[in-house]
Amino acid sequence: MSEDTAPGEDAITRALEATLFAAEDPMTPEQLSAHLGGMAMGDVREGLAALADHYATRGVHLVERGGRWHFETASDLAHLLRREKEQVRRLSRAATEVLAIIAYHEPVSRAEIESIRGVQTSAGTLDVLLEAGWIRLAGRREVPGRPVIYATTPAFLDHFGLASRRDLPGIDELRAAGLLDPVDEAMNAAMHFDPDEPEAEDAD
Amino acid sequence: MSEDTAPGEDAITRALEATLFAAEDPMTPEQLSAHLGGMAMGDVREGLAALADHYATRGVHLVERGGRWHFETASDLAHLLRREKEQVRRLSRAATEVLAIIAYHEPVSRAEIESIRGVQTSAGTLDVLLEAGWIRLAGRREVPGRPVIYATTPAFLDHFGLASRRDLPGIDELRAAGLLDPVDEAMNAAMHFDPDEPEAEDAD
Amino acid sequence: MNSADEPLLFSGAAVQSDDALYIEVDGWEGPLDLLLDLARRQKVDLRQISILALVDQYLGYIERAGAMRLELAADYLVMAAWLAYLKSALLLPKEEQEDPSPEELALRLQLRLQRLGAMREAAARLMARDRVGRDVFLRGAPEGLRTDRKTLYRSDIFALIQAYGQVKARTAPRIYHVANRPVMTLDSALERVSSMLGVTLEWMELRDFLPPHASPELKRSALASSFVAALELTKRGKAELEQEEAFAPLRIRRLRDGAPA
Repeated sequence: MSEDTAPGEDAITRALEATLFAAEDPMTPEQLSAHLGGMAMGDVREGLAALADHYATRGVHLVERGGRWHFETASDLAHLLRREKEQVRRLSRAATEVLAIIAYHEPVSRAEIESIRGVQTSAGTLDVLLEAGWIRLAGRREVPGRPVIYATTPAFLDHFGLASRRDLPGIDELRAAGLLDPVDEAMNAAMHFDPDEPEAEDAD
Repeated sequence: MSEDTAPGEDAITRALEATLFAAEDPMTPEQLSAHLGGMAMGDVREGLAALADHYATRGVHLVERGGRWHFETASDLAHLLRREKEQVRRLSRAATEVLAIIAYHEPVSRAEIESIRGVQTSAGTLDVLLEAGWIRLAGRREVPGRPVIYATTPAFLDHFGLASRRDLPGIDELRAAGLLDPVDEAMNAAMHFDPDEPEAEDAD
Repeated sequence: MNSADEPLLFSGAAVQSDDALYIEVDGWEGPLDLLLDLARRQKVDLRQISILALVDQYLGYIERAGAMRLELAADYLVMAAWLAYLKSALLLPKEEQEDPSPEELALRLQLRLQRLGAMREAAARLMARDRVGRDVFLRGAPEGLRTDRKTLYRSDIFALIQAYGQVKARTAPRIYHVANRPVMTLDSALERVSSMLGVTLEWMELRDFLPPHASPELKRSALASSFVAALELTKRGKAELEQEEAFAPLRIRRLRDGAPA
């Protein structure tokens, strides 16, 4: 950022900076605007961009996660801060896998999770993720039995430092490789002789 | 702050910045040094001075209080931490009635208000009027039970554009304005036995 | 096989906790998990994996576990049986194959392994990200934002005096006017009909008994009262009534004292 627009002298960025520093939770531009007495959304966005730019090289960064903004320490300083601050819950392998499946496939039912993992999912596993605030019930799938479906939350994006689900590691490659499609769909695509879809191989 | 020692590029200030940001309590330079793997005290002090300098014009300041350092909202922006949001609401019908009775009859007790209104008055209604600043407690009536009596305030006169309570229209003026007509007069007019309307039965 | 000397709880169906989910034999989570691990040991892309080699490894593993008298979970055994079937089908000549073909079954297994493998990798990458509270930290002691809501009430003088007017109107003593309606009582009708009947012995129409210059309202009342009076006189044996048909004029005449007609 150029020195002639130093945000330190700018009332808008100062207000945004103070508000986000003081906030206990990440804030959307809309929340910021409302808190700052209806600051114009354009000003909020510009101010956020200027601030994020200013902090990019500092020990504290301003980041956007799922549309909400917050300050956090620079990740390259983790080693300095981690010492007394191991606050992260350790997830079981099952919970880790279930979380990944939900994140990459959402919304997804328990049966769909189980069909990928090949084992039953204990209720406790989903509970742990629900309790952590990383997944939520996202309604029901309109199929027989109307199973509950799960999706991730903004807190999930926050925790894993994702601006959005599009930032999930490797999600584009997985999608391109068809690895996020159900097995049945992949079978149809792979077995070129599917009688119902004579054009299937052209679709590849 | 001189540009050639930009703290953003300085490992020491970045570490101090992140540590103080994440700290739950203000920290002494000694604590910072210990936390940062025995960073030289001179470096800590210099770094703190540089940081304080950098933040001096921003929305957040790095300040020392009793030998301990912490970030806090710039004092000129303290109002952002606790915002007052004003919400304008129209006075409810019940509250308007009670206010009118107080204005016309002050000072009056709650029992008197109720006997004039013909319905019970909830404590909440009087609270609303007290909160609005339009009525006040005007002592107690020297009768058994010594009930609290209410009267209007100057703010009441202000809000309603009255120079004094004498400006309130009298009963005769209200009657002339049709404001004392029974609400259900229209119903009577529609009734068939009205002696002034002998033709009414033809309407059957 | 770290805990061969203690009985292992292998129940594919009984899944109470994450621990129970773990298959204790080297910590696999179910037969698919074991298969994935074996496949990974082939050190080739899961898309190139030899299902036949994989099946052999799995069956070999289950056999070894059996030899060590390890109790195997039912789902491991079910998978073993299914894989044994798949293997034999894959080895059979093509023309004897049933539907679905073993190739199809093998492909399905391969696709499942790919998906599980992909998710396991994704999970690992996810967990390796800079995580809040582990790699990056939020402000330790944020001041917190507070919004105090304050209600400002609004009203106006018209609303005020209108409300007062309505209170007064609602609670003011009310005077009700009861209209003095012109009626002919039954008593006066009886008297009137009796006296008029006394004049003649001829049939008379009931309508002729009505007061000639009465208002329409009084006429209706008089008609009703006179009708009831006529019935009453008939009942007392002082008169008789006659009507030729429904809604025809009702006629009445006096009975000679006590004598039936």
